[in-house]
Amino acid sequence: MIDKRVASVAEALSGIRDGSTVMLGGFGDVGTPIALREGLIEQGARDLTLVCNAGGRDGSAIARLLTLGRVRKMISSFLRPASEAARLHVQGRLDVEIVPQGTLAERIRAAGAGITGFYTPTAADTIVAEQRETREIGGKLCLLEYPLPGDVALLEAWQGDRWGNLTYREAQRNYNPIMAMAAPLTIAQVRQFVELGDIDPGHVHTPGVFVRRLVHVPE
Amino acid sequence: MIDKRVASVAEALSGIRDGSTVMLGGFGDVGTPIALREGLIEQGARDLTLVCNAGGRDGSAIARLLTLGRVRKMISSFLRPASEAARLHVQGRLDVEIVPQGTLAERIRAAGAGITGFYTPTAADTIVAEQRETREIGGKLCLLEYPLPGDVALLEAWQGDRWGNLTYREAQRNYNPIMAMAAPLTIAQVRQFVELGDIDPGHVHTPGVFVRRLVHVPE
Amino acid sequence: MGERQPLDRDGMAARAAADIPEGWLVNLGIGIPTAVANFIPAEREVIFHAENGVIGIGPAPPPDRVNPYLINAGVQHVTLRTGGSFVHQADSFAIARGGHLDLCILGAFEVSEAGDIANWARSPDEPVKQIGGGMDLAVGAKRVWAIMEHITKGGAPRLVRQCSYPLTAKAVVRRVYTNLAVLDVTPRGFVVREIVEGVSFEDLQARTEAMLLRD
Amino acid sequence: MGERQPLDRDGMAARAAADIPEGWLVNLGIGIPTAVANFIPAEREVIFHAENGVIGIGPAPPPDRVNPYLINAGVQHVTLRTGGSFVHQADSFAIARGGHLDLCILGAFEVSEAGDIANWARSPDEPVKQIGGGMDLAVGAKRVWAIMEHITKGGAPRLVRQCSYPLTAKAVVRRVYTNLAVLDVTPRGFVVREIVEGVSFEDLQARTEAMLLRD
Repeated sequence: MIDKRVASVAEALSGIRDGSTVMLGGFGDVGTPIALREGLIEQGARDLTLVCNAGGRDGSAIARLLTLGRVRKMISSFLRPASEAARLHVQGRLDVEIVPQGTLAERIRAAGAGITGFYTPTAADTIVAEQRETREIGGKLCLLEYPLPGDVALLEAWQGDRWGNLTYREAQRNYNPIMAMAAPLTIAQVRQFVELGDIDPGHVHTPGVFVRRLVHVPE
Repeated sequence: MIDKRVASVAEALSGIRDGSTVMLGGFGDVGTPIALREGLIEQGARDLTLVCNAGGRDGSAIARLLTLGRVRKMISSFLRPASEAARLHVQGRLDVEIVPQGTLAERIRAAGAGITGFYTPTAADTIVAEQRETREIGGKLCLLEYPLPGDVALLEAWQGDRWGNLTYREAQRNYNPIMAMAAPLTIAQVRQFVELGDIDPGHVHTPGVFVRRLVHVPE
Repeated sequence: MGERQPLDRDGMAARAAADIPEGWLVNLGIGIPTAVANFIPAEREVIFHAENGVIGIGPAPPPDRVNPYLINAGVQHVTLRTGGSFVHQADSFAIARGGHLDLCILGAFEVSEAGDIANWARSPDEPVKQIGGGMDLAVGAKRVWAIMEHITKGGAPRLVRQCSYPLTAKAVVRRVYTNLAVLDVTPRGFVVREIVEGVSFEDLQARTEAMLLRD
Repeated sequence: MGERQPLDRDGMAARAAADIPEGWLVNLGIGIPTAVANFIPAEREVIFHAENGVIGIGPAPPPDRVNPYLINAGVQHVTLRTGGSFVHQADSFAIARGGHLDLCILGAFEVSEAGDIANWARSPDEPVKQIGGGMDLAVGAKRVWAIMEHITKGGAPRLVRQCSYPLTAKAVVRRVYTNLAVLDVTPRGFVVREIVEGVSFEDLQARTEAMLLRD
């Protein structure tokens, strides 16, 4: 019997290795795997590359991982100037790659979809494109972008069943469905464990085939 | 008040011009906009390019459009050798572009997503790639593919509301959600008209913003 | 009526809102653009999109009716209109990049007479970059409008021949709403469509680096 | 037991089915591969994927319980297992191309000792092409197995040094199930893992163009 449910956050995070690229779902505080991010502090992996929409507010688990020196690089669509990430970056202690938000989402999606590169007009006319390969397609200057895969993806979802099928509430989806597909070790914290079959097959947002482990974290 | 519902198939199809690229949803008979395809015969547009998964069985509306000389080109993942499309192609009376099925889906998706080109390992080592641009990425030979947009997309869905929000039943989804995004004039035949709000916001499969017209075609 | 000019932030938002017809799919940038939604009458169905995958954003909820799972791209609590829906981040930017937005309204530091927009950094050397989703929205929307003060607090013009700040996108802005005027970006440059009462064309030109054209 | 060899189509399907562990996500090509699902015991949870966006395909329904909206990629009516779900065509091929399939089993005309597979055309000049989804599946799955008769009806070998038919993909096949043997594709070439009773290694080599290696 397939059963991807595990009993604890620690078990869910076991085996994450130093040097991993860890994707963190969520936008603002919505769809953000708070318990898994906290657990990552305890889990101990270092030399991490974090992929997440934004740089992490002070007091957040991301900021604490940064302060603890556990993060080598952040890949995000923006950093708040008054954040730990920005301070460490300015001090030369953190590598930062800022990617336009839609390109960030598309690079994650490409990694999950086996697309090995794509062209986008986004940022092609800007300093983001400096020293990089561009190409005119249909009269538009386009920038070549590469997929962004993770080793691990940490998600938050609403419901989950033992096959790993997930649903999200409202804006909770954001990066979670595409990160689920972009890493071989996808771990979801869910608000509710439900029986297999409780989620209507037509309403599954992330098919369980993309998920390796689920842990129950009630509200 | 936004209301994309129209009263008849003829009204739904009005304004489709000669020379249009028309995308046809469906896989087998599932999710196939039978009434809209039939209506296209009556509607009269000619010199069409059809984009659809497969070549169309004898007796189908596609085969009849072909026989009537209304189709200039077909873009599909395969043609049955014993089909009208194959016969016309062998006679040199129909242009045919055969695209690997996943690449076909991805090209349609790229058109809807504003991606102006992508690389895929699919078919890169095959005769499909002859005389075409390839590139080695991460040690894999990859083929450059371009988006495939339509002028018109004809879909079948299960439920639809006045904003154009759609749901699909079971395998009815197939090409319909991606074609909905790939053409400026997307027309859906739906099995049920429902009130705005009857579809749970979390269960909408194709947001109405991709749909221009809906027509009710009961089972 | 001197007291009505120049427009305040709400005045600029209301002026832009008046030009949005029913049925449009619209993305509003953070800052003044977000306020545009407050000036669309409830009976005019305009569909607001947010980068985090919300389609059909309604007004802010009363404090006691907040849904913690429902925010906009500015991380503010919002409501969903009847008929709204949700998509994931890649589909949300497929909407933006794929030409599905009828309109995107962005704040700006500068707009050039060619429609270039600079709205994310004041220097290419800023160590901490805050790009966000503006570049995707600017290249992808069917039309881009900018809302901004006509001049900076220091008195420098923002409607310029060439942007001096790092670009967000080239040749995308179609219209600019400022506290003093409404201007269209045309192949000939900025055409003044409207000036607030009490300001003359010459006054406006004096506060604008680019050459202005009369309607 | 001469009557048990060579294997018939169901025998080949059953032999392959025996090697599929619980929990794998598997795509089955049309023809013999489709029959593999019939030989997975119901209690072993193997998740079958079809190109048209079905995840978790179950057995064929009885004729009076057909759901007309539920077919597989071979356009046959199927059922959905509890826990199954649906995705659209681009997401379905994201599963295939993106390395999410633990296994894809394809029929084949020829498999080369380097793992090349030819399964869609007998000549590059065929006027009507039937590519379908095989090329995407072959390059994307974590492992590809081929099921085919060991030789053609005319007696020609199908396990070859180099494919003579147009390729579906290069260097992707990991294992071949024929009516006579199970063979792994290794860096040294075909290694024979199993031969049906009554057939010797030499007999098998005589029906194989490529050089065979003993296990």
